[in-house]
Amino acid sequence: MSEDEPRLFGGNVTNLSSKEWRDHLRMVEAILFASSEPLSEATLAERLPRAADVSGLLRDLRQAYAGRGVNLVEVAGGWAFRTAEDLAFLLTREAVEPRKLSRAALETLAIIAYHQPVTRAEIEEIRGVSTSKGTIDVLLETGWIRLRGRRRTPGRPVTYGTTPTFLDQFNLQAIDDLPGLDELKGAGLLEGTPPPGFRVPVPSDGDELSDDEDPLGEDDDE
Amino acid sequence: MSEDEPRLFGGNVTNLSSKEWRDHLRMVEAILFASSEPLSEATLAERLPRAADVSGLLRDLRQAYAGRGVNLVEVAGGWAFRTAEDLAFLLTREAVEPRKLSRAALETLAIIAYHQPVTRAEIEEIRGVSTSKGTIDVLLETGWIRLRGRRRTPGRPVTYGTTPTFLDQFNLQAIDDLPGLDELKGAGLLEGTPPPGFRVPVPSDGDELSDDEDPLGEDDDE
Amino acid sequence: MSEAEGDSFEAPVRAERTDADADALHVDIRGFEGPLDLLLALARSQKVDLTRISVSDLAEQYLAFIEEARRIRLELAADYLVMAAWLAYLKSRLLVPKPENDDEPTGEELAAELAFRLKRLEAMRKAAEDLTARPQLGRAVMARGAPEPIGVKRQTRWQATIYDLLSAYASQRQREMVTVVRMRRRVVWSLTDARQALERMVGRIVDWTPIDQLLLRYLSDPSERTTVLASTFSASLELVREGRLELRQTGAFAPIYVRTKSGDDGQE
Repeated sequence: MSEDEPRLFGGNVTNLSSKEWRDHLRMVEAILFASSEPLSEATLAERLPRAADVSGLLRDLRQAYAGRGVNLVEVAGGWAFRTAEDLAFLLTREAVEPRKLSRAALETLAIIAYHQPVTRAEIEEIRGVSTSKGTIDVLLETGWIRLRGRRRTPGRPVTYGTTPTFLDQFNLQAIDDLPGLDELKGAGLLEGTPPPGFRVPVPSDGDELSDDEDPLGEDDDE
Repeated sequence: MSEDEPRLFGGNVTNLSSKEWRDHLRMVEAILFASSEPLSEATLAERLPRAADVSGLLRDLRQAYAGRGVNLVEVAGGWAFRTAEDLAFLLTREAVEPRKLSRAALETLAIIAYHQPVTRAEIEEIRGVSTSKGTIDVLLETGWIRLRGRRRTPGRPVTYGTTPTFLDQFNLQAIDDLPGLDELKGAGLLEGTPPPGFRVPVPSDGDELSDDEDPLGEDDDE
Repeated sequence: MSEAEGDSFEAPVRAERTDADADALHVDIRGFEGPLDLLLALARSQKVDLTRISVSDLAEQYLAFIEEARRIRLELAADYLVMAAWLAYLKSRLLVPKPENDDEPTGEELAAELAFRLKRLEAMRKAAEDLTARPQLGRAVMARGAPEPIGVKRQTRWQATIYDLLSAYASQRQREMVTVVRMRRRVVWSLTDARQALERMVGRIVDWTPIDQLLLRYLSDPSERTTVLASTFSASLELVREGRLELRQTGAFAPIYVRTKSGDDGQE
């Protein structure tokens, strides 16, 4: 590449001189640009040459795109290109009609997010009202929540949790990125009643079931 | 933007110093990124501040992305980001789908392994049921069996045998490593007293045709 | 209880106690999602931090609200009445000092629990707001509008283990073995068998006896009937030839009678 051509990436990017590094950067850029969904480092690693330093490449790429119209962001446990937040006003044409969720549905979503894994009975206890089946259905339809397993208690109720799509939608890197999570935890508000301290829940959207969850049966499609 | 931050775009981009130009570049970049279809200069102009020099911005942006993993290209109907052509291979993924052989296929495979060279009619005689062409096709697809030759009998039926890949798959050094009658009984796979004349053949998968086999013709691709 | 499903995110118009009509409760529970929601609205009207609300006052307000609703014959869902009963109980517990040896929670504990639940509900409402205020995908930030799909080259990897292979082979050869064994078990009465059976009886058949009656015990299985009869008949002919049995048949297909040859001393 001659000196006259534009330099690929910004000034303080490491290893700019290395052709291999540049090649790898191009590859990461191409793969991430092509996907509309976040890709994990592991997924990227699978598709890059074995020698590629994925973390380092991502760091460089993020820096190269910082301040640009499109940014490389860490979201939902992976990496994705997203338009810069300050340019949202330009993109109203691309904006999707926000899903109209009832207040009940949004509240239920928040409870599932912060208290997961959580059963319907627990949601109802928190809201102080019974949950119509439609609320959970609507949330399942958004793809933001999922059935996780079954609580190992009488009746073996289904437990709910959030999905990676939820993280992507709300621009969260991971579930412990939820706004105000630490304060809520500190205030003991994520603990069951009564007695407080009976369980110390930290929301977990991981696939591993918790100690008191069983896997869903084959026939669970509630 | 301080001098320490990475420069937004490559060296020979015009008007790099102008904040307004940079802002416009960011806008074009974001709009094109988010658009589901190529955008014409006219459409872009509509969505950009009135003062924006769309042609100049597009030229700069194209240059900035030249040589990168993603390029700004002019396609039918306007401008769009596209993966660099030389990186198209990154966007194909080989999905390996593990599949289990059907019971019928396994039985047929086992008979071919033990009784090779064996014709379809002979397989059917041993299995006591007819063997569909599909079963043989699936086995040929696995690469574990092959057409060996033709039996020197009326109708000149094709004879089947196993391949070296078969040995690899089942971790056998040689085909006669397949267990014989006593070993099958010892492993508890066969029970009871074998009737007179019952035997488990010692298989052989050599390339040399047996006395009653003819080589396959040129046109055999059954 | 319905949740006013289909409401947009905008909170429904709800009963509020304003300072202006502090004493004139505007009774309308349509906007509320259950008693806890109503309590939270009442608590907010105390205009103090939820941690410092007077649960006793709150209970009072709630009960007054319910009383008013009843007075104007407003239909109340059972939940509201259950909560009213519970709050009345709570009030009584708060007034009465805790008796000794009482396992029931104290009024203070009950009040604390109620306050906790109100705080938690409020916190979750705030969390829902915080969530929706985040820069959401498709609104504040956009993903690539024309993602370039990853072409998938599908490739099937066939799976089978040596165990699969051997058990498939063995079980099918096993069928062959079972078939053969079954044929052996299907009784084919040999001549020897028939002769032995007849010999056991010879000497005891004084009168003409139908041969099939003799063989009754061997004819329990209908599938064996033919072979038994055929073999027995052959064997009986042999014994006749040896002068140990007599056979008689009155006509074709008529019953065959057999008896020990008279005057025979049983010696060959």
